[in-house]
Amino acid sequence: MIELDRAAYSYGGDALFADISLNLTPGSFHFLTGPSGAGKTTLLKLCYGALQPTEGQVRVFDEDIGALGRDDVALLRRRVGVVHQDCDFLDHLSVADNIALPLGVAGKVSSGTKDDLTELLAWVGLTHRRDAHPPELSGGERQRAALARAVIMSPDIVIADEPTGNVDWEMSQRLLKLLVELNRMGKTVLIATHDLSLIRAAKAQVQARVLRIANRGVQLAGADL
Amino acid sequence: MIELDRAAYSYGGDALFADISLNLTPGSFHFLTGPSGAGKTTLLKLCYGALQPTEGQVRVFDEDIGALGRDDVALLRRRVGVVHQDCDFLDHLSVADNIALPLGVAGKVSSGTKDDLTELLAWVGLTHRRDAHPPELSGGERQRAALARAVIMSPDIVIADEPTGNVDWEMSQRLLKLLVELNRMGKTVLIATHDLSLIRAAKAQVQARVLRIANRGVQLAGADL
Amino acid sequence: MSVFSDLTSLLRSDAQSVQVVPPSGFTAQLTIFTAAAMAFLAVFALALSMASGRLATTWGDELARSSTLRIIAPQAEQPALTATAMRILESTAGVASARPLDAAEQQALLAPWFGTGVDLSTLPVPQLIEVIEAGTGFDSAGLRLRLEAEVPGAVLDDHRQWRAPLVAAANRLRTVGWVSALLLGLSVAAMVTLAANASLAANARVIAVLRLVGATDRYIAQAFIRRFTLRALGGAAGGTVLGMFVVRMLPAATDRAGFLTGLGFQGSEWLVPLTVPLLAAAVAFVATRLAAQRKLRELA
Amino acid sequence: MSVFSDLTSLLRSDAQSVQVVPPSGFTAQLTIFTAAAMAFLAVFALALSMASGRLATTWGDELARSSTLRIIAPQAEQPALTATAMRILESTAGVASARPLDAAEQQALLAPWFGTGVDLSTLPVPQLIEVIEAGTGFDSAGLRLRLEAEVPGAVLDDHRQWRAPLVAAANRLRTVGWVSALLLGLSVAAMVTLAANASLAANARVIAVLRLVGATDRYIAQAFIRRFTLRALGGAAGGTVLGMFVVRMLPAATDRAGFLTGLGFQGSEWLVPLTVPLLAAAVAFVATRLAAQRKLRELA
Ligand SMILES: Nc1ncnc2c1ncn2[C@@H]1O[C@H](COP(=O)(O)OP(=O)(O)OP(=O)(O)O)[C@@H](O)[C@H]1O
Ligand SMILES: Nc1ncnc2c1ncn2[C@@H]1O[C@H](COP(=O)(O)OP(=O)(O)OP(=O)(O)O)[C@@H](O)[C@H]1O
Ligand SMILES: [Mg+2]
Ligand SMILES: [Mg+2]
Repeated sequence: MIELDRAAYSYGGDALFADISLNLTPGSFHFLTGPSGAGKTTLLKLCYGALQPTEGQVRVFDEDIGALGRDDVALLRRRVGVVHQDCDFLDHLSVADNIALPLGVAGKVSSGTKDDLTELLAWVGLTHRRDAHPPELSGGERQRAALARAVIMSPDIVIADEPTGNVDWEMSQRLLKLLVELNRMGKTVLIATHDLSLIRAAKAQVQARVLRIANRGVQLAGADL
Repeated sequence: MIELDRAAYSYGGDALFADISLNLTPGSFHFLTGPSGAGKTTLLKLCYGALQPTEGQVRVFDEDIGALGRDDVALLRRRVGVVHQDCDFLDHLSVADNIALPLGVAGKVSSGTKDDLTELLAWVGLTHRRDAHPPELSGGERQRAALARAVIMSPDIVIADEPTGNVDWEMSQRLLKLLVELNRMGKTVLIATHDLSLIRAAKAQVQARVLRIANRGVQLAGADL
Repeated sequence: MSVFSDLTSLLRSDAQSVQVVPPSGFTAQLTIFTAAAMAFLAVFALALSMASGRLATTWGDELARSSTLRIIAPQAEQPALTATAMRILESTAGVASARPLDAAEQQALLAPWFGTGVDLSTLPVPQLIEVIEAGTGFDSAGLRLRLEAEVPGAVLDDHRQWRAPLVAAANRLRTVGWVSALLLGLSVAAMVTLAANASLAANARVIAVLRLVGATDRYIAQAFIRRFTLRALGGAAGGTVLGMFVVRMLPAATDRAGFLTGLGFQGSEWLVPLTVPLLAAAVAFVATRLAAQRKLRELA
Repeated sequence: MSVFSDLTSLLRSDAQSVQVVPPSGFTAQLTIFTAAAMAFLAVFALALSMASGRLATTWGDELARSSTLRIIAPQAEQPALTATAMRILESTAGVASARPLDAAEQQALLAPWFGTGVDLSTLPVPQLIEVIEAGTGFDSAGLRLRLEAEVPGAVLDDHRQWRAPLVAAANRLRTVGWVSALLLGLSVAAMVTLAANASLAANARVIAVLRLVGATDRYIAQAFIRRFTLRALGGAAGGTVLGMFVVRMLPAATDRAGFLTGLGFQGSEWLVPLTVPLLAAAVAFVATRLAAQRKLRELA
């Protein structure tokens, strides 16, 4: 599903990481950890085509990210749900409209949309905030809305960057359950987080692998987690 | 230092919380917890004059927040260091300039500024990023820069909203140490967080009290934390 | 993205795509105001052009093309000299026609001097011949030489030397009018481009969000193009209507103060300013489209 | 925040306060372009005003105030009638002076008709009297009645009825010029206000950050005021210089095509357009200041 082939990335100076080869198979569940500033967000951006590797190759759905035009990237994004670390929304639209935005952009608004949306809002606990505008949300509410937006298109891949950084333990368990459920439906899930307890909780529910980014490379973290 | 006197706040509809009376004495260390959307950020905003209570009174430095003009609020802010949940910066200035901004705004740039800044950058581990621009920072780096900006004026009160939501365990311990040190110097510290392990770690170092916001009120959390 | 599909989507009311860009109050007002102001001025520039054009045509046709030949001689000799002069004029290249004025016409011309009751035949009044030039005109120096030889006392009063600079000035004024209208069009293009760029730059975050959820460049550009085109159309329509109204209110041309008060449109000329809003919209469409394409490439 | 302290801080180069607002490329270009375009047009409007003003003055003074009295009578009777007419004119209220033209002047006027070689004394040429009116002018109907009784054959040719509408038209044109200049000033104010508001709105996040770290309204407003004032000054200066250059390039006034080509400044009039940039800067200062105060209150 997502393959990195000797990929490297540099923001101009030294390479942040180099020579990374990875293969995330369809239906797999991965965590990405590492200290702040190690390059977790950067690696995720490579995986959904927001950045292109400075060396090597990244393939998503068997397509070389580096060879795609802007319109192709747009089409790829419709199959990849992304939760950004700083969850950005269209501030002039309601929460519900923001969550439904990927459907609108893809021209896929259908009769079932409203029900799906209602169910999803309940899942992330935002039913009472559906008509609010994003600037009126609390930090945790924004993260939940971003997750809802990422999954509404039922994408093949879900990529989330610190999706539980601002929510309490209970809520993080609930969000994890949503991601686990998506994984059970066959979606590929990739989550960057520094929350070790979240990883432990996940491991109890699915076969999750933990990738650790450090020293310009990625290692598979052992069973110690 | 900060007194809430039967304060209530509502964003138009039902009151988020009501009838809250609190007194944070000078030199005290407080945590504020509660589920996502309970009103932690809102309560903090009352404490630094970004919002005014819809009922009751909030006094900071013995001044009624509701009675202050805009210029008075500006002067008050210079004595209160704030870390916002969504750390905003001036994107066209360097990290170092952003951290030094409160000094510039207050017209307090002096010969010692540069040394202070260098020391502070080292503390939050951003020495190598000092000339970067905020959009080039990672999520955790932004939080650290925001904390540095909040404390550079050596304010009497430090208020931080989820200052460790995006950093790993090691870094959160380091940031906590900075806050504890400031508290030992006599500063009043108030931190909103959902990270219970951070609270536990703090309790080992200082006499910290934990306030829990739930059911439209604030309770002192027991020794179970 | 093809121009054609951009144009068609402009006409469809594609509410969804337009909604995703936040309504930007001030850039909107700025664009509308600019378009209105420019259209208002353009209407005046056009009125100036057309009035000057009419003036140039009038002077060019009626006056610049006519000259007067005066035959100053005792009454008795006049008929013979007039006949000779007519013969010479008829054989001169560039003279369309020549005609001796009759007594009544001459009397009318002299009335301010001698009143209407004077018998002209008692005065040594010269015979006047009206000469109308054709095509490129005649060679007045050559004509003068020939007349001098055969018709003593003939004075060729070549109005052209008086009128030519006036006609030239009117033509220049017409050019000034058209150039102004062109400059105003360019101003609209420049301002809409700048406003569209400002709007695109201000909405960089919005564009990033839209990209994140899989929006194509065309989808994003559409909203901006549609907006700025409609704003330019609306603003320019308002400005044009106002301009036409004010031009209409100007005092009508009279014989006496013809030029100064004749600033306006006549008959079908009133249709010309109506093209201003359409041109403004077209300019805005192209300007926004280019700006959006460039900016979206830049933000990629 | 007092106007005075805003003005002084405008002159100090307060680098720090200006830096904190990000350089906003397109709004800047838009403001500069607008100021330049408006200043350019304002220079033309002023040139139009001044030229029309000169024209109105010229016509008003020399022509509208003079009339001609023609005494049509046999040569022998003319001196007596002329003397009577002069007596009547001298006793008429509103007549400043009256003067019979001498033979040479009359001959010059008639030369186009009879050539220069004719002895006027052989012709029944009328005696002409030039009448210059004073103050509010004389009552031409009353004068005509009195002349009719005492000087048969006297014809009063009142130029005023020909010139008055021209003078009125010139005055109207001058008004159009001034009103245009005023409208352009208002446009600058409107556009700078809109641009400043757009800039303030686009920088809402910046303002929020500055407030968070303790910036006062004055500190924040300063950066915006300074920027927009300097942009308006710079843009208007450019537009004015260009406008003056173009006006200078227009063909100079000639006797023949006087009005049409006389669009321009003369002597000290050249100083007037130089005030345009200063006025634009002043307008921008006030507009930005008001916009900033309002917006900062709104964002509080
Ligand atoms: N646009 C950019 N230009 C230059 N450097 C950048 C840019 N974005 C990120 N960086 C730098 O690259 C490094 C890795 O950033 P990244 O955001 O990938 O870290 P991260 O692992 O996600 O950290 P965190 O846990 O704090 O979010 C950081 O040091 C960051 O400052
Ligand atoms: N400007 C606003 N207008 C309306 N409602 C708001 C506004 N800001 C916040 N709220 C609502 O008030 C409630 C409390 O928000 P607040 O940000 O204080 O929560 P919080 O305790 O900080 O949550 P979190 O842990 O998720 O950050 C939330 O339900 C939020 O949606
Ligand atoms: Mg990150
Ligand atoms: Mg919060």
